Amino acid sequence: MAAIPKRLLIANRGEIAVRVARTAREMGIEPVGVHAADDADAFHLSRMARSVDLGAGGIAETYLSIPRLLEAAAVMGADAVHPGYGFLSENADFARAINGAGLLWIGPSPEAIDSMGDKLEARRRMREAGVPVVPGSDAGNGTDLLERGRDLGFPLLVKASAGGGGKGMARVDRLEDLAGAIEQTERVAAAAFGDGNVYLERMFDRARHVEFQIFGDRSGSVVHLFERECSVQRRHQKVLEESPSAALDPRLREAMGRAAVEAARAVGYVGAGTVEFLLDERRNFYFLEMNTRLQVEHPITEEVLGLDLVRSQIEIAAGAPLPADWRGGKLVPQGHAIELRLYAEDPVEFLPRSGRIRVWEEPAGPGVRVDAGVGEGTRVGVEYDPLLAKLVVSGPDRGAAIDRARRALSEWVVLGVETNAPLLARVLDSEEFRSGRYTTDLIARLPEAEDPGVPDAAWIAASSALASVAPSGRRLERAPAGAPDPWDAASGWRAGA
Amino acid sequence: MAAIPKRLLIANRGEIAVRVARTAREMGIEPVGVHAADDADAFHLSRMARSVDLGAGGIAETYLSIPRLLEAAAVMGADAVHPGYGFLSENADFARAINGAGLLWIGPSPEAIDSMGDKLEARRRMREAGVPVVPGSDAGNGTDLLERGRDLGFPLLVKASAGGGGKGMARVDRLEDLAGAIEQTERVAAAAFGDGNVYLERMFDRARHVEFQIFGDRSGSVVHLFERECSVQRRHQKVLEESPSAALDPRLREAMGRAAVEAARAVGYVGAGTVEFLLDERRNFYFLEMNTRLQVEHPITEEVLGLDLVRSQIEIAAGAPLPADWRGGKLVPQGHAIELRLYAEDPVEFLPRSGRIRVWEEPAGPGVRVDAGVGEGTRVGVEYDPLLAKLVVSGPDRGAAIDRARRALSEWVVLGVETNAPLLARVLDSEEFRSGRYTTDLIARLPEAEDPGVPDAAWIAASSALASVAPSGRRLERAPAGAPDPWDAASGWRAGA
Amino acid sequence: MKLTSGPHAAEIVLGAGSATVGDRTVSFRERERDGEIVGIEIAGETVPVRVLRQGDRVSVWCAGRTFEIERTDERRRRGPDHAGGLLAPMPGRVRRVMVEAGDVVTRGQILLVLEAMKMEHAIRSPQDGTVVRLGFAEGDLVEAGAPLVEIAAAAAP
Amino acid sequence: MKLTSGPHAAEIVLGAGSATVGDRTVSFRERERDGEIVGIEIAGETVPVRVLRQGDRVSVWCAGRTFEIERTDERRRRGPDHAGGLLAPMPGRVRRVMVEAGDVVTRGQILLVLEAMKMEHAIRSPQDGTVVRLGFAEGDLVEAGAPLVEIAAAAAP
Repeated sequence: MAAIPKRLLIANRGEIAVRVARTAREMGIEPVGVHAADDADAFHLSRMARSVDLGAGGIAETYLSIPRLLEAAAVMGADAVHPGYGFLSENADFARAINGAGLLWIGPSPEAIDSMGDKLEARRRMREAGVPVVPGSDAGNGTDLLERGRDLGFPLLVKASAGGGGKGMARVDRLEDLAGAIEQTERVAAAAFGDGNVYLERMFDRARHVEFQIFGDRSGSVVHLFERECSVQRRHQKVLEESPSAALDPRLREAMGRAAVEAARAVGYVGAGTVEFLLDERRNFYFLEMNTRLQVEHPITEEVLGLDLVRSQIEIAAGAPLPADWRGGKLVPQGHAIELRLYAEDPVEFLPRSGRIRVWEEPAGPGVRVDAGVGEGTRVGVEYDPLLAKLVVSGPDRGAAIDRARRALSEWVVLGVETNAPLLARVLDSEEFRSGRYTTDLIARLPEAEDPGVPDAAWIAASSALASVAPSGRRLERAPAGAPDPWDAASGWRAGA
Repeated sequence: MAAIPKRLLIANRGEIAVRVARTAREMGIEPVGVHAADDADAFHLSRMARSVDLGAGGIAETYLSIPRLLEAAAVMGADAVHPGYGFLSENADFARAINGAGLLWIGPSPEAIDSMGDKLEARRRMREAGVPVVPGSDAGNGTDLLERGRDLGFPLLVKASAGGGGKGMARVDRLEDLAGAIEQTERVAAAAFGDGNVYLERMFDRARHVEFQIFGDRSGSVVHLFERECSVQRRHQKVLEESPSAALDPRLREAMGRAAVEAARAVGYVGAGTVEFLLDERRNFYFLEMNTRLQVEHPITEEVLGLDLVRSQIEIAAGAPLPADWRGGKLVPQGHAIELRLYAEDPVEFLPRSGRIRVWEEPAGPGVRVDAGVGEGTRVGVEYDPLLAKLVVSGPDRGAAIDRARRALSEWVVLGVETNAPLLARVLDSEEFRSGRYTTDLIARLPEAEDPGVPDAAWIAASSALASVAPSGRRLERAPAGAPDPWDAASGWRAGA
Repeated sequence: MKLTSGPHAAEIVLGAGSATVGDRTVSFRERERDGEIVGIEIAGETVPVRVLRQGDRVSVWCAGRTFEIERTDERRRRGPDHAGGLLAPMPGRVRRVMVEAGDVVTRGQILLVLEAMKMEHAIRSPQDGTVVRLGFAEGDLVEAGAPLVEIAAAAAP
Repeated sequence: MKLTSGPHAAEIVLGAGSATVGDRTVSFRERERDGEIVGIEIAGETVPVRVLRQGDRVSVWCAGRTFEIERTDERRRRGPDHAGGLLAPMPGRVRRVMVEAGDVVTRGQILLVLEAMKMEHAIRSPQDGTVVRLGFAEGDLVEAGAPLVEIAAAAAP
């Protein structure tokens, strides 16, 4: 086993950079960070030992720049790199560059990333391994695909081979629209991914997305760490996840878990990965895609199993075998966990919001974990992921976890930037979610939120704030760049007296 | 089973009031609070639906005033009262008054409180029930006690029968000092508790304090929920607790657990209670006292068992039986949990500190729970308990939990009031604590803290803050009472321009 | 004053120790912590709130929800405090600043250029007057509603 | 300036883009968030900090610890900003206030009475002068080091 690294460069920002830094510190590894020149006030810096400036420019020139990240790792003396999720986490070239520089890459092999990044290649590999895939086509020209589409039936999806995560796909409901959708998706895919290959997949209107966490080690052992239910989505983006899934019984869980392990084994997978399945109304499941990185929603797995997946990623990257107690049915999920994603967005139009968070008070207490990428004073820009924080609750059973999520959500004070908290509350309050019997169209089917009106206390507080003309009541300012000495003649104390 | 209450008056303040309110909300119960007139800005109000003013005066006229609390319950329309810990939580008269007013008392019967509140009575009851007690005396006059002291040997403790929790006791090392100590403790006890009875107990210099959580229901069933190791103390005040205890093996755990259940059964105990034992170097254990309320350190039990003890308190008070899965060995603690108590205190002299918390940023992330009674802007006064918050960490094993505690502690930003964080860090960093082999004298035996000096960044930050004379850089003030309209002619914007 | 929050509106009159909300009058008191409103006591019971004011808009956390409340009465539309204020129409980045404090400007003159949604937007003076203050420098990110430039009108203030 | 933190002391000189700590000079830059210092960049690497200044004392969270740092150079002892300031010697409650702003006081005159540790402590004027400002009213709780009364000296400031 290679040595555990001493200094870990975290090539990311936001909550995942903070998340990884925390585990690094617990392992005695120094977490060092990066930031774009105009992102030096970002929250994630506060959890790093030190951070270095990647220079000016947009995302492409900073968080997505392999040369600049390599330089940062060299400058900081890092001996390992964790990519987080998003950005370069599923970029095989980055993995190769890190390995090539003699640093430890905390992720799967470049080959595994490549074979799962190409969706058609992944489908082929899965079929060979005996893992069921969504009925669909191979790549083909327009005529072949039209033929195949007629056979598959509608609705179906036209998908870019290089796409993924809800990007590069189009829904088609009628044969007449198929040719146009194919052409358009090819054009978009060629422009966005540099690969115009598309294929068809049958579409399930009322299905679930259930994924399995898997881990492989260098000896070729692969295990799964149970499932995450990810069907609460809006526009193909996950909003809330839970574990266990109310849709699985022990038999189905075992079958899907076995398929997930086969999928990972088929590509010689080492490290943490996630196999996403579609589960239809008749409880058939199909391989959708494999994510070759840590998922946003990994904490719910940590909560029900009492594990730290980032620690395991680092240990396994350093050559450790899978822990002995992960095998032979010794791992048993305890209780229930739910993750809620808090996004900066307009609660009516669902568009990303920017602004500055002026008041930020996180929920806390029993069964509540918050993984946040922002704090008071943080500027939220439209240039980055609008995910502000994840609220992860656990309880002895699903009902207790839902009640806890509702309680925690009501404690969360975020002023200055609007969030999707009202949507999260509507999900938790809905009969359909509470019943456990829901599919990916849950949010579209939610009843209108009940509107209890504005409490008198809120009207009065607003009115009182608006009526005020007095200067701030604070005698001592917190801001060092702004703390006037109360006895200083130049300060506001006398000026205001 | 009586109905679950609809509105719960929480007759307390600080972190425990917040803690209880959280569970109430999760159960669909409205939490309502109280505050002293000059404590209206206290943090706990922010977690209540509404709070009522108990009027002017010190603690005796407010949080300890039974008539005022009864009136508050009536005004708010509460149908149940939770006393928290401290204040009136172990006051049988308060329990009687609440019951007498037709409200549900979330606690044990007044009789159980009384019999455990009188330490001599408790010792007698325990001996009858076959529970070993610390070798010592009954009550007696000076001559009897001197005689008995000679037999017991030194060091020993002179204890007030009405005392408890480290109060009303004196250590005696030599026979010549015994008479004086007896007289003095009698005098102090008569003044402080209105009961001058004292007795003697043998004292163990190198012992552990290990307590067991117990629960009883109205049918007479009693179970224990395993132990909490409470030996990290300073001046008989707990500083850090953990579960499981590294000192117990399965056999000893079972024997102590059985004794704890017998102790509770002997007084017909209903609800949550804690039986404290002293464990000597030869692994003999002795009953010390029983606390007839929720303990400060209850969260570590919640973490290792995945339970909510406040919820269970309320359900059992409403007449529910003990949950079926609490019996027959079905409850198995998972992993390890540690609680660290953050006190406002001078880190050198250990005296309580007052002041205003200007910056408060809690640790978070995996395995971290914070139960806080303060937030940014909170005034910390010497008139109340200096406990600011409890950091509760959990991990798969003791080592992981300690590493996590150390990480979380280093994230905690508290500026404006000094805390005991340096002491907590010294405990976590000490070889003796890490070994698990420690006794109640751990803190006295800690090596001096290593002093790594002041980092350049800290010197420069301080210097930069001191050099600044500019007004606050904030364009928009958060304080509503202080938010000048930036375009208002009367505001600081123009005045400063 | 008249306040609006989504589909809700109310007329609020604050008196000494009492407040009228629509046609109800209640006794009330502000509860402050370190200069910030943290509670509103109504009829002897304190309800926790958190409040952020930004110009004529107030965000209030109350009873587990957040309310965006705006002042919508006459004062807002013709009050002196907004006559010369030019607010950012959307979040974006200040690309160019064409004037300095003290400059005399004419109505319609471009004061600065804001980049938002990948496009440049010219911010023009709504009136003849003098630049009193610039809220941001080139390169700064601004939020929607942020005061960009203050103009003192050439005529009556 | 000269700074002290527990047993440690350092002489710090801040320049434009560089800082001298004792005999080491490093390039540095302040990193601010919303007007507060949140990082100190030294030689290209930003170290996170949180800072609270209260008069001549600064609390700094840095590298997982909190440092209480005090300015201890000459400016402090004879600077104009502290000449007339009377700080609370310990936390307590203001029991009685015997003077008002504008009152002429003489050295040794009792200005107010502070109750702390169950005892009353008289706070006396350190000099002849005029009361410029009272920091607290009767009944207020004060923290150790809080400015209680500001006195303008009768002679030279």
